[in-house]
Amino acid sequence: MKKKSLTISVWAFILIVWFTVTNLGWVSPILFPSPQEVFKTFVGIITHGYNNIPFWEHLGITLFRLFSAIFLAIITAVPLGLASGTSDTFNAIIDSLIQFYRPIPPLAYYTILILWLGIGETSKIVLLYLAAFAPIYLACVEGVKHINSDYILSAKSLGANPWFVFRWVVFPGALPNIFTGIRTAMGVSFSTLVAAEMVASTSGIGWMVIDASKYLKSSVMFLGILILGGLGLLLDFILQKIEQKWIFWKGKS
Amino acid sequence: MKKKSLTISVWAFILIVWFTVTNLGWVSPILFPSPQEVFKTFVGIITHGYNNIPFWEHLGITLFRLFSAIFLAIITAVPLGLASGTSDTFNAIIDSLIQFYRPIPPLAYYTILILWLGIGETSKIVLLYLAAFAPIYLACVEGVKHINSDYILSAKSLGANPWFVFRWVVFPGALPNIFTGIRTAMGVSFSTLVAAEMVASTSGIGWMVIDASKYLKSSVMFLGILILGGLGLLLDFILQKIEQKWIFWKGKS
Amino acid sequence: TSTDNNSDQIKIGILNTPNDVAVARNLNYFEKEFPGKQLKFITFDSGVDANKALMSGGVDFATMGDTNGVVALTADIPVKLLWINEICGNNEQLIVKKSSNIKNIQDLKGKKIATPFASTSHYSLMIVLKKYHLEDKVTVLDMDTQNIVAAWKRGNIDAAYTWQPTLTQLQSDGKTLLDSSTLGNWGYSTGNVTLVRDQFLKDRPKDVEKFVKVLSKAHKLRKSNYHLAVKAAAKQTGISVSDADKQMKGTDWISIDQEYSTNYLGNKRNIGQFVKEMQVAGKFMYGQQTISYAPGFDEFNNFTYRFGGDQFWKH
Amino acid sequence: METLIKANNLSIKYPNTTEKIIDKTNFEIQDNEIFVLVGPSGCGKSTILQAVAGFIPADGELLMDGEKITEPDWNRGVVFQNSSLYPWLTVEKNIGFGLKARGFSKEKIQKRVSYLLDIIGLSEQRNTKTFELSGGMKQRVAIARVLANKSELLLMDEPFGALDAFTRFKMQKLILDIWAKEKTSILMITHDLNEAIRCSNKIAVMNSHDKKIVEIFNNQFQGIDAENIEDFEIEKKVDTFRSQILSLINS
Amino acid sequence: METLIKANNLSIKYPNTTEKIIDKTNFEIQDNEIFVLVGPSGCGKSTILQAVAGFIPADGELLMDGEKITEPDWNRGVVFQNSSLYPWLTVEKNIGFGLKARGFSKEKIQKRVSYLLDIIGLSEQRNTKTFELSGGMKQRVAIARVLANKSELLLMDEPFGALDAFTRFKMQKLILDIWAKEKTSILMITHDLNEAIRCSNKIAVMNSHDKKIVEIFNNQFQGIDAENIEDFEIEKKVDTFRSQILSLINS
Ligand SMILES: Nc1ncnc2c1ncn2[C@@H]1O[C@H](COP(=O)(O)OP(=O)(O)OP(=O)(O)O)[C@@H](O)[C@H]1O
Ligand SMILES: Nc1ncnc2c1ncn2[C@@H]1O[C@H](COP(=O)(O)OP(=O)(O)OP(=O)(O)O)[C@@H](O)[C@H]1O
Ligand SMILES: [Mg+2]
Ligand SMILES: [Mg+2]
Repeated sequence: MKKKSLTISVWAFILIVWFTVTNLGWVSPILFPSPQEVFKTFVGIITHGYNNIPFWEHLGITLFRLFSAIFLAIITAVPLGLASGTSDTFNAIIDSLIQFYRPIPPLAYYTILILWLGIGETSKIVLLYLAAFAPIYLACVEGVKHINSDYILSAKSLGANPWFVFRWVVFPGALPNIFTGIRTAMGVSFSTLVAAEMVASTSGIGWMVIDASKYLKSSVMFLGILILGGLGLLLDFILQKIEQKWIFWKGKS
Repeated sequence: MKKKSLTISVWAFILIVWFTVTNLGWVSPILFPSPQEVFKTFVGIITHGYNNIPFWEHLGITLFRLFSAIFLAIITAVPLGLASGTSDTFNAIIDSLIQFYRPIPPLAYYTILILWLGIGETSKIVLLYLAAFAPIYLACVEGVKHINSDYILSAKSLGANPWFVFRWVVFPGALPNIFTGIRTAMGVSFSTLVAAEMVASTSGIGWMVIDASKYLKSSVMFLGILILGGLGLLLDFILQKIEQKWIFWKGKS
Repeated sequence: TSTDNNSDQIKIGILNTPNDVAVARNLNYFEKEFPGKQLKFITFDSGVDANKALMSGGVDFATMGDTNGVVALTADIPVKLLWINEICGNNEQLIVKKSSNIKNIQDLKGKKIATPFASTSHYSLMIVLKKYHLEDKVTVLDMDTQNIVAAWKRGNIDAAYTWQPTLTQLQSDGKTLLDSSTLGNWGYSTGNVTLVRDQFLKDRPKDVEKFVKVLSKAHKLRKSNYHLAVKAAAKQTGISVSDADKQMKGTDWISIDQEYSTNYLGNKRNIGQFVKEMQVAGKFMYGQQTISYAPGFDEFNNFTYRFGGDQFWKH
Repeated sequence: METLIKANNLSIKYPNTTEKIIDKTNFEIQDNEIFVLVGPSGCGKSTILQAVAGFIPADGELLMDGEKITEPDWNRGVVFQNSSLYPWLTVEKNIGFGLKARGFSKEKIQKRVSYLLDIIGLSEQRNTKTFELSGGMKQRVAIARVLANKSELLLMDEPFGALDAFTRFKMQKLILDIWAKEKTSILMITHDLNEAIRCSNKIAVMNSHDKKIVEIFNNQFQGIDAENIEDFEIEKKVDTFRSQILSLINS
Repeated sequence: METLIKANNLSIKYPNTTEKIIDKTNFEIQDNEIFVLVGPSGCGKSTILQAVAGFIPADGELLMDGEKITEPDWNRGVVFQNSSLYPWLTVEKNIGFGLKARGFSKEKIQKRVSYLLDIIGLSEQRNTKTFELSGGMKQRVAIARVLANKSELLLMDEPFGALDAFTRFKMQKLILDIWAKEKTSILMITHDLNEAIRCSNKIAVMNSHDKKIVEIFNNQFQGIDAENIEDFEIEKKVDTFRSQILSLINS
C-alpha cells in the first residue's frame, strides 16, 4: 500500500532528522537527547529497572490503577447512565451534578481527594475513576435517548414487560454508545495518569516521567513519553478490537 | 416544570447537608469548609483579590491562556484536518503523528515544553494548544470523511471545480463536526488548565487553586473548584448557543 | 529559547523563604544597586522548576538547594555556582510521629518516610538511611511539603524529612530524630545556593558582582542587626516575625570572605570544602541512579564561580 | 363474523401539540378481515394505526374485543415500514422474541419459530444476523416475529414501502397466503392502490382535510394482480373501482 | 435526430471488486429523448447511470456528442433519489449553485433562478431553508438545480422513489412539462413500470443475470396515465406492452 509506505517514510524521516540533529550536536542533549541515548536508557530500564523497581512493576502498577478506575467507572456509570437515560426523575436528580463536576480539571480537586482519602492507592484510583466516570455516564444517557423508538414499541407490542424491554432492547441498543463511552473514558483517564502518579508515588510510568523531570533526565522523559504514547495507542487498539467483536451490529440496523 | 424543580431541590438538599455537617462540626474544616466560609472567601477575593492580584485579573489571564490556545488550535487544526480528510497522501503524512501524541498525558511532556519554550506564557499556551489540537483535527477528518458523497458528486456534475467543491460543499458539510470538535477541544483544554498554571505562575484561577492547596486553604480550594466548574459549564453553554445559531442545519439534511 | 540580551532587565528566580534574597528585597538593596534596571522576581516552589527556567533562559539567577545545583551540573545546564545563600541546620529535620514509637533511627525499619524528592532533605535522608543500612527497609515517599502535612495529619506516614515552615506544622505531635547540622558534621553539608547563567556572566560580569554584593550586604546585616534582618525577611515572605526567627536560626549565613574561601566555594587556587561535599553528593546521587553520572572534582571546579571574587569581595 | 376492533367517534391528538389529527372517525374491523387504509401523505393513517396499537392515547371509543385499548399488547402485533428487527439478535431470536418475553418454554419457541421460518422461506437463514438480510427478507422476518405470538390482529404501516416493485409483489402474495393459513385479522396502510386492491377485504379511504375515514369500500377483487388482468370485463370493473377511490382521496 | 449518448460494448466494474457488474452492453440516447431504464433491484441500473455521469470509470466505448466521458461535467446534470440539496444554502442558492460554480454573473443567476422557481411553483420558497421543504418540494428544487445549467442531458436515479403515490403523479407531469419547454434529454431509472410508460420515449429493460440491457422498446404511450385509461382499446395495448416488459424483467 502506498499510504502505509508513506507513513513509514515520514517516521523514518523524523528518526533520521532526530538522529542527525542530535548527533551533530546542533541541539543540547537535555533539550533533545539522541535516539541512541533514549534507546540505551530503554535497555537500561528494561534490564535494571528504574529507581530499583523493575520496569514491569512500574508498568503493572500503572495499568492496575488505570484498569481499577475504568472497571469501577463501568460498574457504576453504566447503571446510573442507563437509569438517567430511562427515567426523567432520576435524570433530574443526578444529571446536573455530573454536568457540573465534569469540566473541572482533575488537578483542581486532587488535593482535596488526598485530604479525604489519603495518599495511598485510593486517592489515585478515585482521581482516575472520576475522570472516567463522566464519559461513560454521558454515553449511556445518549445511548438510551437515541434508541430507535420503534425498537421499544415493537418489544412492547410483542408482549415484553418493562424489565424485559430494558434487558433485551434498551441495554443492547445502548451498547454501541456505551462502548464508545468506555473508549473515551480510557482516553481521559489515561491522560490523567501522570497527574495521579505525581503525588506520593514511587512507582508507575507516570511517576517515572515526573521523577525524571525533577532530575532533568531528558532521555528518561523522552522514553516515558514514547512509552505512554505507545501504551495509549495499544490500549485503544485493544478496545477497538473488542468492540468489533462484541458489538458486531454497530452502525448496522 | 417538575423536572427543573426536582433538580433545584437536589442542589438545595446538598447545600443543606453541607451546611449542617460543617456547622455542627462533624467534619474538620480543612477537609470540608462550611458554605459560609467559602462564601466569605469568595467575597474577600472578589473585593481584595488573591495574592494582591484582583480576581478579574486572575480570571482574565486564565481565559486569555485558554482562548489563545483554542484560537491557535482552530486556525491550525482546521486546515490540517480538512486537508487530511481530503487527501490520502496528506493523511498518510500527518495522521499517525497526531494519533501518536494524542493519548500522551499533557503533564508528561510539560517539562519538555518548559525546557524548550521557557517558563513564560508560551509554554502554558502551547500545552493547552496541544490538548486542544487533536480533538479539532480529528473532528475535521471525521467531518470530511462522513460527508454525503452525493453532495460532492452533485457539485462536480453541476460544474464545480475542486476549490469550489471544497469551499461550498466540503467545508460547510464538515462544519457541524468541526464545531463539535471545538467544543470537545474546549473541554480538554479546560481540564489541562490547572496543570498549565502549576509551574512558575503567580496568577490565574488554576494557579489560585494550586497555591491554596499548598497552604491547605480549603475554602479557597473549594471556591476555586466551584468557579472552575461554573466557568466550564458557562463556556460550553456559550459554544452551544453559537453552534445553534451558526450551524443551523446540524442534524438536518 | 529566549536568550534576550535586554541589558536593562534582570530576572531572578527565588524561593519563598526568609533568606538573604528576601531581606535584600525588602530593604530595597537590589533597587539601590541596580538603579533604573528592571528587576523581575519569579518564585519557584523548588529547584526543580528553577532549573527548567535556567535551562530555557527564563531567569538569569536562581536560588535552589545544592542538590539541585548538582542536577544542573550533570544536566549540563550552562550555569555557574555563584553563592551559598545559607547552610542548612535545624531548619531541616528528620521528624517522626510521637505516636509511632520510634525512639531512634534504627526504629525507622518498616516505616513510611516522606520527603520532597530531589531536595536537600531528600539527600540528607538518604545519607542517614545509608549510614544506618536502612535503605531497603523503609518506604520513602515523594511528596510536596503541603502533601506531607496532609499525609501526616491523616496518619499516612510515620516520619518526614522536610524543612520550615512545614516542620512547625508537624512539631505539635512530632519528635525530631536529627537535623541537617548533624549531617554537616558528618561531612554531608547541604545548603541553598544561587546559580547564574553562563551567558549572563559573560555578557554582564559587573552585574554579577553587584548581585553578590547585594546578598553579601544582607549577610552583613544579619550579623550586625539580626532583629532588623528577621523583620525584613518576615515582611517579605508574609510570615510572622517569630516564624521567620525560628527558620533563620536554623540556618547559617556565611560572610563573603568565608564564601570564597577553602571552607566553602574556594578561592582562585583551591577548591572549597562545600564544593567537595557537593561532589560527594553527586557521587551518592549517581549511586542512587537519580543522576546520569557522577561529576568529578574538575567538573565542580569549572562549575564554581570563584576566581572573579578576589577583586570585589572586600567592599 | 364478529367485530374485533370498534372505533366510535375516535379523536386523536399528539401530546405535544394542540391540533387534532383525527377528528371523530368511525370504523370497524371484523374477525379474519384485511382492512386497508389509504389516503394522501400526512392525512393521519399512521396516527390511527398507532392509536389502535396502543402507542398513543385516543379520545372517544376505541375497543378491541369490547375492551378499551390503553397500551401495547401482544395481541396486536405491529410491522413497521423499516422492519425494526433487533440487529443484536439472530433471525431465530428475533422471531422468538415475543414468545420468550411471554415466558414460553424453549421447546415451544423452537417449534413455532421453525414453522414460521418454513412459511417465510428462510429456514436456511435461521442463525443469520439480521443486517445481512435483504430488505424483503427483513420484512418477512418482521412479519414472522409478529405472527409468532398468534395475535388476533396484525398492524402493518406501509410494510412494503421500502421494497422494489418486484419484491413487493411477492410479499403481497406471502401476506395473503399467511392470512389464509393463520386466520388472523390485518389492519394495513399502503399508498399503493393496486396493493390495496390485491390484498384487502375492505378499503378505508381518507383525504387530506376531513381528518377522518370518509368511506369504507368492500373490495371484491382480493387476490387479483391489478396491473395484469387478463379478463377485460374484470379489468374494467377494477379500473372503475380504482378511479372511485382516487377521486375520494383527492377530494 | 442526433445521437447524444452512445454506449458500445460498455463494461463496468467497481474499483474495489473484481466482478463485472455490466458486461458489454449497447445503447444510444438521442437528442431530446426520455430514455427510461427498468429492471430488478441490483441488476446494475444505477451503475450504468453513474458511468454516464462520469462518476465511475467504464471499459468499452461511452461517448457523449462523440467525446469520451471521463469525469463529471455540468453538461450532464444528476438528480439523486434523495435530493442531496445543500442544507446550508437556501432554495435560491441551491438552484444557482451550478451557475455560480461556472462563474456566471449575479444578475444572470438571479434571472435564471427566478424563471425556474416559477416553473417548479416554488417562487414563495425562494429564501426557505431546504430542510423545511417537503419531500416533493425538495425533489423539485433538485430538478431545478440541474435545469439551471441548461445541460444537454439530465440523469435521474429513481427521482421519485421516496415520494408517495400522489405526489409522484404530479412530479411525472412536471417532468414532462419541463422536458417539453426546455428541450433536454433525460436518462431516468425507475422501478415503477407505469412511471416508465407515462414518461419515456424509450424503455430499456435489464434482467437480473444478463448484466446488460436486453431490449429497448419504443414507447408510444408517453403522457398516458397508465393506471386510469378511459379508452379500452388503448388500455389493452398498454397492458400487453407492460406484460411484455415484465416478462423480460423476470426472464
Ligand atoms: N409525533 C408527532 N407529533 C406531532 N404531530 C405528529 C406526530 N406524528 C405525526 N404528526 C402529524 O400528524 C399528521 C398525520 O401524520 P401521519 O404520520 O399519521 O400521516 P400519514 O397519513 O401516516 O402520512 P404518510 O403517508 O406520509 O405516512 C401530520 O400532519 C403530522 O405532521
Ligand atoms: N460502490 C459499489 N462497490 C461495489 N459494488 C457495488 C457498488 N455499488 C453497487 N454495487 C453492486 O453492483 C450491483 C448493481 O448495483 P446497482 O446499484 O447498480 O443496482 P440497481 O439496479 O441500481 O438496483 P436498485 O434498483 O436496488 O437501485 C449490485 O450487485 C451491487 O451489489
Ligand atoms: Mg404514515
Ligand atoms: Mg439503483
